[in-house]
Amino acid sequence: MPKKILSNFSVEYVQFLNESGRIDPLDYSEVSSLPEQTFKDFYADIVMIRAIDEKALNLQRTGRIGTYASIQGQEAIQVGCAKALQGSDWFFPAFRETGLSVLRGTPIEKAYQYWSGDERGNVVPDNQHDFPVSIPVGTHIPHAVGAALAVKYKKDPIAVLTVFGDGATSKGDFHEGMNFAGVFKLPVVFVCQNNQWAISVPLSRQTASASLAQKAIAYGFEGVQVDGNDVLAVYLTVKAALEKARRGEGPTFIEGVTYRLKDHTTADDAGRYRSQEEVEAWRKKDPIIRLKSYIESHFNWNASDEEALITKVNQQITKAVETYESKAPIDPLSMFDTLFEQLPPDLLRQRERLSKRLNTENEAAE
Amino acid sequence: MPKKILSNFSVEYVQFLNESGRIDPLDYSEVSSLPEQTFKDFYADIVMIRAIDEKALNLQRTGRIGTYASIQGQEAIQVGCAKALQGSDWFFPAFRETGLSVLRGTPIEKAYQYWSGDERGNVVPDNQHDFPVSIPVGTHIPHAVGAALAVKYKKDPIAVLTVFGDGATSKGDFHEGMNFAGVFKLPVVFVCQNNQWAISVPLSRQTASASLAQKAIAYGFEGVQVDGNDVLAVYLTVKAALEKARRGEGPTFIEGVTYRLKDHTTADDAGRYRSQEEVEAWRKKDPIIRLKSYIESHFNWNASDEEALITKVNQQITKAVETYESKAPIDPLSMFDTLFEQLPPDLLRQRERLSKRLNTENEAAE
Amino acid sequence: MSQISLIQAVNQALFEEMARNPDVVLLGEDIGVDGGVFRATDGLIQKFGEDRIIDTPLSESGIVGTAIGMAAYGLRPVAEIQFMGFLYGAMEQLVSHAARLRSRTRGRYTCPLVVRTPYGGGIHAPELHSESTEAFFVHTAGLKVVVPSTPAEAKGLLVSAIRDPDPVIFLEPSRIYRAIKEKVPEGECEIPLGEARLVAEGDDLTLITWGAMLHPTLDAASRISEKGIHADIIDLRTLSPLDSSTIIQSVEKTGRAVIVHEAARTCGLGGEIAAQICEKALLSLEAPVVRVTGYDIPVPLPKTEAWYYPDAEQILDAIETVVHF
Amino acid sequence: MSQISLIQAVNQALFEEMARNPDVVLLGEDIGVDGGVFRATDGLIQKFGEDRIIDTPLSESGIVGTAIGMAAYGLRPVAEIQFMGFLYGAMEQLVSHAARLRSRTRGRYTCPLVVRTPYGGGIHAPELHSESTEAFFVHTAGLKVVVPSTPAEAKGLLVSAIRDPDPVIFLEPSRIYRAIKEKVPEGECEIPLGEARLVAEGDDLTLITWGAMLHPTLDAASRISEKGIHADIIDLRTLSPLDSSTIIQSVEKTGRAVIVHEAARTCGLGGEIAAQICEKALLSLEAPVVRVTGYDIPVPLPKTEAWYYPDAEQILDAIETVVHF
Ligand SMILES: Cc1ncc(C[n+]2csc(CCOP(=O)(O)OP(=O)(O)O)c2C)c(N)n1
Ligand SMILES: Cc1ncc(C[n+]2csc(CCOP(=O)(O)OP(=O)(O)O)c2C)c(N)n1
Ligand SMILES: [Mg+2]
Ligand SMILES: [Mg+2]
Repeated sequence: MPKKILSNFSVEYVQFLNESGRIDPLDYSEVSSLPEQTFKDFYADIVMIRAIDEKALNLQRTGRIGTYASIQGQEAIQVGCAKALQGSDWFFPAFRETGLSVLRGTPIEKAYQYWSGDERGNVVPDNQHDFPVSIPVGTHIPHAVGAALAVKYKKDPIAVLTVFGDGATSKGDFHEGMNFAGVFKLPVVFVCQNNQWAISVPLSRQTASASLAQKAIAYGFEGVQVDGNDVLAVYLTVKAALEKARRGEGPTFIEGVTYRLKDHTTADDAGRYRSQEEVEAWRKKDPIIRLKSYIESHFNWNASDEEALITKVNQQITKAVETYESKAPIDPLSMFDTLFEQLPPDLLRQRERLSKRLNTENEAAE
Repeated sequence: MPKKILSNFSVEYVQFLNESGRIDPLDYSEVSSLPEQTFKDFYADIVMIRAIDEKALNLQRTGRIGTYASIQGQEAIQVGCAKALQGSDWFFPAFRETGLSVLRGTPIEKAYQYWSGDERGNVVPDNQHDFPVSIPVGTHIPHAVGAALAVKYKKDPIAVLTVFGDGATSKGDFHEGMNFAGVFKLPVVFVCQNNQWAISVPLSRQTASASLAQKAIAYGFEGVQVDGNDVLAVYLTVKAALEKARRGEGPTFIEGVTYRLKDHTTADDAGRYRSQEEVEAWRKKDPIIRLKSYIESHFNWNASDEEALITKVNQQITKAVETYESKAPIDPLSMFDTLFEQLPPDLLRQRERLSKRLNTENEAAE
Repeated sequence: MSQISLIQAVNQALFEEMARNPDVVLLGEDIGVDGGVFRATDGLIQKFGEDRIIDTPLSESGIVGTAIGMAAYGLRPVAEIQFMGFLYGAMEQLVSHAARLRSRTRGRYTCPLVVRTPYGGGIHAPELHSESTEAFFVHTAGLKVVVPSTPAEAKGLLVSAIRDPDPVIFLEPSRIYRAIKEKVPEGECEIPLGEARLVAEGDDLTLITWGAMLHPTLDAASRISEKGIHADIIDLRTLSPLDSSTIIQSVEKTGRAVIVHEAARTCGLGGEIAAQICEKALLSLEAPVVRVTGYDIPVPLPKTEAWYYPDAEQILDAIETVVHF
Repeated sequence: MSQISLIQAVNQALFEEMARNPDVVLLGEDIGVDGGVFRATDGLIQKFGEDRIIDTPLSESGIVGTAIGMAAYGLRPVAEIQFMGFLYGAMEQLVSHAARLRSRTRGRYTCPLVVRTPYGGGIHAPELHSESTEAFFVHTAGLKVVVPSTPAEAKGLLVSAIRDPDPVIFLEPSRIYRAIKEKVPEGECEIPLGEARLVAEGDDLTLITWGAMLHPTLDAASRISEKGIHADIIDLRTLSPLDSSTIIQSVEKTGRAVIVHEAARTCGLGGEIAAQICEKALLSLEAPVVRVTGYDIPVPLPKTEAWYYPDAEQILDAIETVVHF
């Protein structure tokens, strides 16, 4: 057939810090220009969000919070994104971004409160421009795109970042959002935490494409794959993409290759659908191990540094748990109070009815 | 940054018969092995569906059918697909495939009946495995994919073809359908009639991607662009894709580059949003002109051949219009009859109510 | 103050609100140079430019989802969905997000979004261009649902919808886009959401309806009034939140009610209204509440669609039934 | 015949129908090796293989749209949507296609499809895992809607749903997936769709409910019976088509009715039922029909969700109200 090549595309892969905690070659200017403290901060953040997660799993086991989605194994993406973002940027998470949200400013106790099934955990501080957890997979992506459209319209000097999983790339809203971003050349960065699984569905059942990054080709903008367990690759790639967005040069799609080390949520049993060997292989690629090894060998990070860090982190978390547990129980009546700016008459009557029900049951309880 | 190339992709373009009706070079085996009669059949079909369309526009203007979507300019894709399909294959159209449907076996009068607003026009003959017109853009794509899944499950020796417009590629269902087809490696061929416009929205507002064909990269299967006004390119590419599908080698996405020469529908006024120059430029690429020029120069197609063809076509259409216009009016009561296999009691009562209403109005009319 | 049609009133409301507030931004399919398939946005792109009149890809979930993000960021997006039958593609965005953003975040984020869409049948259009599934949205807590019935109503209600701090589904009865012309004030003319309109007063029965169905209802009412039977006629205008008290007060007075809507009967809004009447005004009722509605089948294609909708004749029948019960 | 739970009954129905008919094919997220997040499909992939138990991408519209194509081609697909809150993404496929394929083609194509989904709250799950928006589907002409209330009911109704020649939305009350065990016949046990079940008989009032709400209703009924008040208890089982005649006959006998559902009140199915009672049995009514329902707000998160749903206490209150009217 008389075929001619219409266009060529290539998809790139970025990795600085490999599985052994080494950077080869060693002279990337982006890395060498980073101060020692940055590495240590990255490490401290990774350790902290791992610990927040461990504590959440513990709170769940002991019945003090509800169903919880662990982030273990995916800390590098979350720290890399958090560090790359500026405070004035907007962030739209899925539901497995607890670490990222905390690093953005959400108090740890709020995170626990949310996972305990208390709406108050969804209220981010006023100066933090982050959306709450979005449960229906992929459906928050157009929100980020819409915010980016508003940013462009208002000519605000910021960018928007949204994070989602590999499963989300199958949803229509991923497609419609990505497409809008391309058409309107919006200041938005899409970060996919490709952790290989959507509950029990492996990536191979999610898509036949060799990478998720290549999906950006469909939308006419750049897609890049990074080692999602390499905090440097994530940080530098996301940072560059955010800067590009702020310069008005349009969207970027970043696939971070990573792995969910724990069950999907505490309601799941990953042993039903994946092998222990697979998990073990990925444990070796743990983002903590390689970053620790790097700072040990480059910056003399030692056992007492580690201990000091752990102590500090534990204190913070202990305090957060105390704060969380000392919160007054949520007032059931408040379920009515933010439906609309003004509650219409019929709803006021329904609220009244609940109020009576609460009084009766309180009296009965006394 | 330490980037390495993860993968490379290229998208191909196929054209045999160019705008001047020439094939350069002349010795493609696919073309030279086609008998003369095939070219003449292609031409006869193109001429016929153009005439069917002209008549439809005329019927609409004279109030004998309702809103109608013209296919003019897009005949080559429709003939190419129709000829490539086998009778046992299944076909899922959008709404601008009147020509293709007729070539598949739908009586011309049925097409007019459908566009007159009569559900009976949606009933394809029993041995024709075609879905009816699908109005919500892009939403029929998963149906084709589902049929292909069933084909694969039943190991039937057939393939499925679905056709849609450039606008449809923006819909979530396009994405979800394409993705399923890739994941399950289904025997389905996606043909996009890229006619440059979705009502008043130009392609550049529909997507930022340089071609629609490249969207297939997102789903891990082949996408190819063809000159949609070159019936040979369409026919040979679609045929190869259908054969590949029947061999169990999975889906193909084919973008046919073409142009809608008329208004979006008879309810539209394209003069509001596109220039006469643009239309004129595309008129020169009309699929009829180039195919006629080819058979004139290669097979001595002459004025009397042309006249004989036109006469035959006109006779067919005249007969179809007569048949269409002689149909008894549709019975309003029948609107109830195929909701379910068995109408439940409440609906029987509603049907009874309509029946009374009809009787009363009939009496009043007498 | 000239006589204008409903579609012109919509256009005027959009124009004035855009001129008043730079945060009002429109998005949808074909709303730009084409001015919308019904011309609701005619001339607006020339006036406000393509940053504020945004032609989008063919992507209903994308349109509504994007509008949610815009609204949360601080804009006042007005999205056009080309026909109500294509709103189903945006259902998840509406139900799971637009309706919940405020309550999900306890007021931290809000969603001052309007989704406009032509609705209802009678325009001889293809399938899915004649839907009236307002009940889906009325049943969705957190959404407001508004349906105008005349040009002046359309303008006043759309202005209020755009200024409303919460998401509003604004359903425009396409059948009467051009059927009626009336004088519509230029400038300020907000009609508060949540308040029904008593179109006519009478002691013998209550007619409750909205949108295009108001007109055959008025027809039937005027014909029955020749027999000395006079109706309160309530044009709901806002379907959610429902102005129950206007309905109940009227039925307490008249003792009889007929509800008219073109939507399918089962689980339509008429059922809710009848239920509320029977809950709150049972002792006043002198006859069963009668619903005149579309059938529980998809709206048929143009050749037979006229048989699907209630007309004045059927409304008259219903009136006779409740009056002579 | 052993005692099994509702989820086991679902599993058994799927198993038996798959064994009986090779055209029955399941698709959905995590239904394969994982056996479904509630284990509805546990063990099926081992028995029937991955050609018949199809784990799909995360794609609700894709799942339903694909199932429609499979059904039209001649299979009997049973799609699982992981939670009802994710069915909204498939709304367009359901409303615009599944419900209409038969009527659109005047019977040339049919859509014998079942969409199963866990529904309702009370399982302490995250947002959108507790929806009960059955009214959306009841309002959609062309769909059947079925809700079982016990294990045996679940099995018999699911078998019928799979054998039904038309699309069925099969809503499984997740709260009672494991709460009740009962003896369920192995093998044939079809329960016809469209017929309500009279669970108990009494002359004093009619209690109408379905799904998980049957159980607090039974509770309330047994408590009130101690006061000598006895109720007809109707478990609707099929919400669409509605078995109106069973409802009306009962209310004609008792003169009083309480409807219980956990869905939001406005435009819920309770409104339709109350309206029908008032239309068809007004003269028998000795008290207003009372609806005990969820509120018109999104279902709250686990900490307060218990306050959202009707419980036996509230049903009792409603019974007292109608009985002592
Ligand atoms: C629209 C939708 N469908 C189904 C679910 C149920 N569900 C919750 S998480 C999940 C898998 C998500 O996979 P992925 O996007 O890869 O994110 P991950 O859990 O791996 O972080 C599913 C199916 C949901 N929440 N939303
Ligand atoms: C989901 C949906 N949204 C909007 C419409 C209204 N509409 C009908 S055709 C059309 C444009 C379709 O463009 P394209 O897919 O390129 O097909 P073409 O008309 O060019 O053949 C639109 C917006 C529709 N039918 N369905
Ligand atoms: Mg994942
Ligand atoms: Mg087009």
